[in-house]
Amino acid sequence: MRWRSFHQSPVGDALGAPRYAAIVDRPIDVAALIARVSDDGVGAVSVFLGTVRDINDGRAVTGIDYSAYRPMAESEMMAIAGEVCQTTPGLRIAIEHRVGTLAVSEVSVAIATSHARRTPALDAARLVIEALKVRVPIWKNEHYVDGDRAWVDPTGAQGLRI
Amino acid sequence: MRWRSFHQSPVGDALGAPRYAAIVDRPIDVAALIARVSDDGVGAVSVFLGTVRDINDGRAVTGIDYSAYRPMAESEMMAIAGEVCQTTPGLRIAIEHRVGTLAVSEVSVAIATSHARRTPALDAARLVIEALKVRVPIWKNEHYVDGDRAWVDPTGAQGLRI
Amino acid sequence: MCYLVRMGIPVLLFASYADAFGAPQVDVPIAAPCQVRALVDAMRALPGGVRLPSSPLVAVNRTWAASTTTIAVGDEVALIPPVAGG
Amino acid sequence: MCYLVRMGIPVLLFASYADAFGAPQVDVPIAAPCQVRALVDAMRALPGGVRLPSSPLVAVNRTWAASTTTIAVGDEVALIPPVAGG
Repeated sequence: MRWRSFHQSPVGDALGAPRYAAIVDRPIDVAALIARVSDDGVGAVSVFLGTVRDINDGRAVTGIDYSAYRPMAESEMMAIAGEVCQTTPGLRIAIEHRVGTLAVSEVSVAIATSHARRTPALDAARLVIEALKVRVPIWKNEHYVDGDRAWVDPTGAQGLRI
Repeated sequence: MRWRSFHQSPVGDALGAPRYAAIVDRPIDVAALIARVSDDGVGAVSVFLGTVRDINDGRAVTGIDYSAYRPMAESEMMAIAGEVCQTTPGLRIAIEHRVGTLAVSEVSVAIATSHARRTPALDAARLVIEALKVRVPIWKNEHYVDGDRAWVDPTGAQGLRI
Repeated sequence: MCYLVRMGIPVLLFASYADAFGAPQVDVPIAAPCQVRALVDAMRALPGGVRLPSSPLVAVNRTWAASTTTIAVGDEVALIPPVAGG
Repeated sequence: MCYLVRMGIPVLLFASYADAFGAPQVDVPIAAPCQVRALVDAMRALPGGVRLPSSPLVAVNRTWAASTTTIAVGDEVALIPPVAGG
């Protein structure tokens, strides 16, 4: 039996980097998230939005139910923000992930990063979304046009045995 | 005498990729720009914002006057959008750059890119801002706390002889 | 008075795992302290447990755990299906 | 009636170059057609022209031009200071 191990980071580290992470059950306010990373010293803001698409793996999707192990999802997102903040001084990071039933084109996740310079801001947004997708306990149940529903398993190999 | 040459691209190419570029003299509406790249087939949106920072090269900045060679700036931004769209089918790109006097923390440029998948969207936003900074005819005149003003020359070597 | 004595380790279930076990939580008949791998093995004997993959992810106190992590009495334990956020 | 006969090539100026020449546009005393490099050399003789860098960027009809690009009568010509957008 093989087990995956995950790098653990101090959530309440001494760095004091401005960071925020939350699971929300209402539409994400992107402007408010951007405001969380704004500052007079900021010269670049990078925002990543994940949205529900109408087609996945060739099947027509009508919506997605997102669910989360909420307290762990929030602490993992804060940990990711903390780890990424430690890569470059001056980074600010804010993350919100929505749960509940989302329609096509609705925003499921929003990540806002900022820095005095553009490269750290751009790099940080990418690092956060890549980490979020592998280590934050959030799941999606896709609804298809034909009425079928399925849990999405990006790993392919680790899902339930039929 | 050395001359720089720039890759030219067809602005009105046959690709028909959804792209938009404009110089504006009012605050940039980021939500409206995001809406321009939204679509039911979109799974990822990347947004880059440039903002006026309070310190540049160690000097306290109170604001920046942005000016542009407007028709060429717009056609160059459209050309950049077209070239980046050609790197990956399905990309959508919208760009606005503001001109006029901006205060600290105001948004000077906004780039929104989208795609079914996150990596093309993230890559595209970075490609656009990097290209914009080297080939779109826009200038900034920084205002400093001490009352001084200066044209910003990122190239260092190509500015006016004193 | 009536005392409900919990005879095992409560384990939180989510998404496809909650579907497999038919509940958002199961009490696994094993005594704490024990290792994560022993808990998972005990879960395989429960109704629905045969559907678990060979190496399900486990969190203890909201932190990713290894197979050798020790579960103490009172720990919050969760079995984590493949994540799909974003 | 009065005709204003323009005796050269009008060149648009921006930012620091407009400051150097003291105007947003100058008429450069050279006849079209001519090459971009000849236009720039002619501009060095104008008031403020000595402040131009060794290889200023030039756009012809809103497109980046090379030193050997030919400027025709009626072309829109602009001298482009180091750009600083973003």
